[in-house]
Amino acid sequence: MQVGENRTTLLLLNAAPWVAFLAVVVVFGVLSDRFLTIQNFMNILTQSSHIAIMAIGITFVLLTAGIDLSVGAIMYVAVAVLALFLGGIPVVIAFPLVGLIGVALGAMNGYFVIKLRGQHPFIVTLATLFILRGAAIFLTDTRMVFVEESVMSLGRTSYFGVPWAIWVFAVVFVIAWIVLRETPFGRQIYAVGQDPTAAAKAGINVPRILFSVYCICGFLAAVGGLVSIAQVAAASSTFGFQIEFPVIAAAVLGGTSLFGGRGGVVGTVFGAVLIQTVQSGLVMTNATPYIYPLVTAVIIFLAVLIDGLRTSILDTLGRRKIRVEEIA
Amino acid sequence: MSGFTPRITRRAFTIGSLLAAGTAGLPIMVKAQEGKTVALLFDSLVSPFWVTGIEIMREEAAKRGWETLEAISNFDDNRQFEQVRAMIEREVDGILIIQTDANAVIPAIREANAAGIPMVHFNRPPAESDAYSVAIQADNRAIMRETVQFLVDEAKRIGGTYKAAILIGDLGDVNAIQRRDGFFDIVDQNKDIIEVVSRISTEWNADKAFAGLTNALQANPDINFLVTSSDFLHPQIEQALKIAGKWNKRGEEGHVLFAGFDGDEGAYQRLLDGFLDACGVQNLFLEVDMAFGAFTDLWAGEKPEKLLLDPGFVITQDNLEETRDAMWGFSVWKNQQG
Amino acid sequence: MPIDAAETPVDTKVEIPKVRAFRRLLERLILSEYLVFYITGVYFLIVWPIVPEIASFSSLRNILTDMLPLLVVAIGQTFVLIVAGIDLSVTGVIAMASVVGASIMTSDGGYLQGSALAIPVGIIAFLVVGGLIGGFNGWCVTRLNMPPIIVTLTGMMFLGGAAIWFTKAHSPTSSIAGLPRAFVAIGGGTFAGVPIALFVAIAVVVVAHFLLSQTVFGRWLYAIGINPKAAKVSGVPVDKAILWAFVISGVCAAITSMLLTGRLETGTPVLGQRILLDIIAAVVIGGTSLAGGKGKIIWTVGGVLFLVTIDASLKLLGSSLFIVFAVKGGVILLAVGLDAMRQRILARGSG
Amino acid sequence: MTPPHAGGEAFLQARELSKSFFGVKVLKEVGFTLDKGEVLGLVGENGSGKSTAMNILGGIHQPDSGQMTLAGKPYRPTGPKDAQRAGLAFIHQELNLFENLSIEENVFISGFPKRRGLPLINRRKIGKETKRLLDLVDLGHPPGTRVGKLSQGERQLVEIAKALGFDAKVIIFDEPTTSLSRRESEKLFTIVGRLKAQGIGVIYISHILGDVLRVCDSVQVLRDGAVAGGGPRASMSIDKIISMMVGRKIGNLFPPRESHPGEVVLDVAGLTQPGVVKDVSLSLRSGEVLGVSGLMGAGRSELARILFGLDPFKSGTITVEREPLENPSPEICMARGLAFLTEDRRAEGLLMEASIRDNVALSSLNSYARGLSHRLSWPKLDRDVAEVSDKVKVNTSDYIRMLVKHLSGGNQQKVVFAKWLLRQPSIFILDEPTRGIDVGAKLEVYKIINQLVLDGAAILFISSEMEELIGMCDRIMVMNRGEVTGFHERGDFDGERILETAMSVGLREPEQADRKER
Repeated sequence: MQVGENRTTLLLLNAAPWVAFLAVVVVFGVLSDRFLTIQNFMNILTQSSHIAIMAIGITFVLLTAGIDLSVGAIMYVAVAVLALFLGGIPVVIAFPLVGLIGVALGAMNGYFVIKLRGQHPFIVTLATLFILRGAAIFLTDTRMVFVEESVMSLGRTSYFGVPWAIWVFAVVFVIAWIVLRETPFGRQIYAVGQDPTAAAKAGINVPRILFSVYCICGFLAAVGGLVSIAQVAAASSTFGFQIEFPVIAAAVLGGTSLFGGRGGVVGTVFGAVLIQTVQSGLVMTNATPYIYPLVTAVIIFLAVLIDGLRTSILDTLGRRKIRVEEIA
Repeated sequence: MSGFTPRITRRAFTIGSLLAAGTAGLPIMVKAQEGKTVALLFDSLVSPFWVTGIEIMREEAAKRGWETLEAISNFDDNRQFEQVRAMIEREVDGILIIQTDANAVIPAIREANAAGIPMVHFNRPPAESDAYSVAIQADNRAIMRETVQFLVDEAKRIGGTYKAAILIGDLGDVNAIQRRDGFFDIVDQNKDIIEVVSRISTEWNADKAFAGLTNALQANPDINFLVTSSDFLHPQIEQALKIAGKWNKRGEEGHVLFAGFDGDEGAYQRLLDGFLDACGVQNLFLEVDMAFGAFTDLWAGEKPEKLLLDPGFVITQDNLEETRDAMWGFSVWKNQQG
Repeated sequence: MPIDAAETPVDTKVEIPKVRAFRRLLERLILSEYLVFYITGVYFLIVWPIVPEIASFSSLRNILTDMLPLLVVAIGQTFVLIVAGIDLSVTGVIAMASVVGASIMTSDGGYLQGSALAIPVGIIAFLVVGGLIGGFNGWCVTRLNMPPIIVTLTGMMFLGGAAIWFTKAHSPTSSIAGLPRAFVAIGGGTFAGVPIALFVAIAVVVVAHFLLSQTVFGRWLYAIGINPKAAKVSGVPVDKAILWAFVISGVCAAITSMLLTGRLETGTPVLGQRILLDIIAAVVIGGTSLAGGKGKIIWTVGGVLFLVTIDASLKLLGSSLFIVFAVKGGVILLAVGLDAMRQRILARGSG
Repeated sequence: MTPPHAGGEAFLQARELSKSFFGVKVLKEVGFTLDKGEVLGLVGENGSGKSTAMNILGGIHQPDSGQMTLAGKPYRPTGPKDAQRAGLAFIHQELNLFENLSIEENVFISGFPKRRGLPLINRRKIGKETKRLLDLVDLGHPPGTRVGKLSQGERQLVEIAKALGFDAKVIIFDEPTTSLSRRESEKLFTIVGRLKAQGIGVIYISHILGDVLRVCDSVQVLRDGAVAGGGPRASMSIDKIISMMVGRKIGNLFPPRESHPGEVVLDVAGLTQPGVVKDVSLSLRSGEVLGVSGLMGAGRSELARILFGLDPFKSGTITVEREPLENPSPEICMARGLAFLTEDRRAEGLLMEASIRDNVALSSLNSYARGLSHRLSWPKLDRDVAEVSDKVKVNTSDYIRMLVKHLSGGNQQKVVFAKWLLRQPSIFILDEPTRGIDVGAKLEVYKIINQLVLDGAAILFISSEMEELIGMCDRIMVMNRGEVTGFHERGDFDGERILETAMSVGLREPEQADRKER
């Protein structure tokens, strides 16, 4: 009987994000007649694209039960380098270089995470977060940096009526989806997250997988920086500051577990869009801007609460199942 | 735009690296020379106003044979308090400070008073208190009034009704509040033709300004009267207006009446190109001069007023040629042009 | 060992004991509880010739007073880390307590403006805000089984925003000034030439040290940090103890908030927003483990001393912000690395 | 000592394998042989050396001495992968599957075939191959099904399919049916028969003797790390196997004790928690040792946890010294005089990273606290800790600095005893108190228990070792599938009958098994 109740609760908890999304759309739709327009939807997608891209990166890390707090700092370093050193270089060369910087910084995280195993990635990436912010401030001297017109024009470009940022977002999403679902690497990430010991027994090179996911996360943080800077044109010393919160929130909201092994990029994208939808709705309904962080914090809190309940119910269900049959 | 961006980047970097190298060696240089030493305590260098400000200060100090020590607090009040104490510790002759919070700076002033070291607030006055220091500030409200008045006159000249938006700064910053008030002083007198449809709170954050303006344009696509409380937000405004298809020159179809504040090099460029109609200019040269003058007075034992105002001026499409030499952004722009 | 012997030529035989002795000394140093004090001492001696001012009386006094607010909040953090938790919401507590406390005491329209009760009620408000938030964190962790990192992370975000909001509702500016003189003295005043904050901090250190080393509660915390399951089976009230650890952390953050608010004579919602890394770093550098079960107040005192000494030297050197950031990040990595090294040496020793 | 097929060139041969852990010899010159298409049953009590022998075979441990040959060639695996390459699959009781992945992904996780020229998984190929393997084990699920959705028995079949996937020549099953329903077990037996027909050698480890006799061609019995006997199925019977398992030396190890049971101190009536225990009733007297026997998963440890307030129960009553025990929690239970020695010393019994003193003192701290601040009185505490530790003979003098993790298993267990003794409880629940400790330490533990009983304590003694129960207990309660299936009085002890009651699954067809499975 109790098992049945738990299953229903689980179903509800699983559906919670979707129900929340629907509620948000309906509420803001009623409050603002401009909210439910294609243009606004496009706007929400564009504005959430850099968060979504970075959240996809962090999804890889979370799937291995890790965390990366340094994404905002990587984003800032990448953009600072683009603005300060790659000024005259055509975008087709400059962007890959920036991506490479992201990979390199991610590799640094990965190296420390592997080398200092037993220490939570949380503290490791907290340290690199500050080192990299320091590096970015060194490069920019806390000044605002500007990017080339050629970069900014990308922020205004649309292909087939769809803004450039959404295209980038879509490409990243599709590739990430394929990598996680259809490549040996992707499936091994899930295996490592579920049970690293068992994964090692199955012959998976666990350190290599860990290293790779931090590289991917670093790369996508840099890409997120590019998408963001192409829109806002200039980066001040607060660029990417504390962006790790909405980024992690998006992934967790989308059902990716902080304990590894569960989740995926579809949910992450959904989470990112949900957060931006709420923000956009708050703007449209003229809510005071000081309420934004409060709303975001509450959303993350609820997401984690739901994740925790879901995990513990899954545990009970699993345990009970074994027990029932053991006895039967 | 594309003409000068690479240059400013390279220049910024050179200065940055020189600064970084320089600060490391500074303490030793200070020892080597006699003369006055002044501490420059900034809370950040986020906008060109501050960057140019610190550069003018360095030049001016060098001219007077003073040494400078610099520190940036990154918006941390407690850190700035500790920096003040460290500077007192280093026995500087004067402290120029740009604080983040008008109230939280008071204890620092008291410490300086107790140590007998003059303190001058640059561009942001402290809250009222019994502690003594001198503040230099632009007459924000008056300058903003004059600037918006020009824009309103333009609107009347062209005719029709207007939907207005203003980008407001951090509400904790007196300057931001004064500029906002200056804006409303004028538009409220002209409610018949101007309706304020959007007040965008930027908290002096470029990303927030961009997102806010984009959303405002989304909600009110017919905005055609725009004022920003600081010129450092121009790149974001340009980008947002371009996306909305509203970045047009004066006289062109769909031009948005547009005014700025500060008077930086980007503002000059946009005035020149005809995108910007008017700009309220803080007279940075004058302000630095006033600040350093205050130090000299204080050292001489005089007691200047607690608040000294920079009257500023407005540069418009009508007086561009005559007034531009007094605009600090123009001299930066000129240097960039080579 | 046998490999060493085989590869080392015979004539350097004399060298080996020396090298070994050096290595053993190094290992003993790394394993020492008070490593951070030695490092601080060495660092101080290195910096001294470069900036002689650092050894002046007033500079040392500055180091001492600068470290007090950080020390108090770091002590609270030590309790949470010992039970294998973490409390990131402390910066939020500092901000929130600051504006709530100030809103009661301020002479510009405070709730108890001018009343004799203003200061006592204000101080209680600080502590209640800290205790309640800590209690909520602890409740989420023990009852809702949420990971401490996320609970307190969202707490930090929420409180940061809420503090600004609260300020807007109570003040036309971005902060709340006009605090009573007697209160301000807690942060900036002196008694018999000694900063009052020092008395407060010493009281916190003594009580915390006593709690951890002399009481049943302290034993419980360590037991929970080492093995919560075994602690539970042994009759330790695990949930209750964890809850109290978070409450202590919240209250300590509130005391820090009092010191800072008094110091700046202003209740401001951005107070302490940028010292989170310093707090965690100070505790971890001292030797308290993030994995739980290990930590001492004296270690945290050492960690804070080290961090503030570095900070003071960087300030006197006129270093730019980036150096401060990079050095602190590097110091945290160093601490984490040292801890990893300790584990390795110990594992080797026992194996 | 003589393998069943001595002298012949069997497919897999092991000779005189020995292995010690921390100085304790757990395997003493054990040998066996396995032919192609043969099913060898391996039985013995816990600690008899079965798992060690199989871990050596599977490459997890290396033997101290002895040889193995596989297909005529020397076989000395250095790790699990090595054993797997040689054609040996080990299906552990705890399955090595990733619940979050699909069946096909689990089968190929170590090496996915890729699509030509692309880094993508060749889904069609792994799907087809997995389907083929699943057909071999009669599992009807599509290859893309998530393993998390499968029942325990189905997961086991996936493990077998995985083994077949890499052409295993020998498959070792470790307690494969403990977590299976009857129907699933039946299916497993069919599959084992099929493997046999394909010429695959199977080693089948189980407690359930009925199953062993049913599927195995020959049986080998281990006791105390040595071969106690064995032979072809035809020559074996359950009685015979049990007597080999239990041995003939009961009594030698167990110090004699007079028994004078007193008042009932713990009374349990109708204790039920769905899926865990059902309608358990028992009464325990002071000065009495009540043994609890049963297979793994019979609900013994679960019962102990409920009694100590660690797990919830739905209905029934617990009465301690005539007062009902309501809403039990460890703290309340301890206050009422209960003590609980857990089954897993490392995970739940001790603070491995703490000193002996900290461990011993942990449960009694409150009685050494003074005043409002609960300040500890260290000198008194240290004195009492030393006294009680000496009493149980913990072999060290430095109680304050010695970390528990550096102690031997036996000493660690004594520390746990000392921890509880310091509280002077009247009721002890001991869950496998001698697991994993050597014979000498066992004897000392028995002495401690006897002393406790003489002092009037009541003891609930859970053990998987029949000898121990028979040697130590006044009564033995047998549990099976969460229910009490019988009580045996001391004069009436018969190891074989007790085992029969405990293992009834293997002997009788339980009526409700299939009903419950739904």
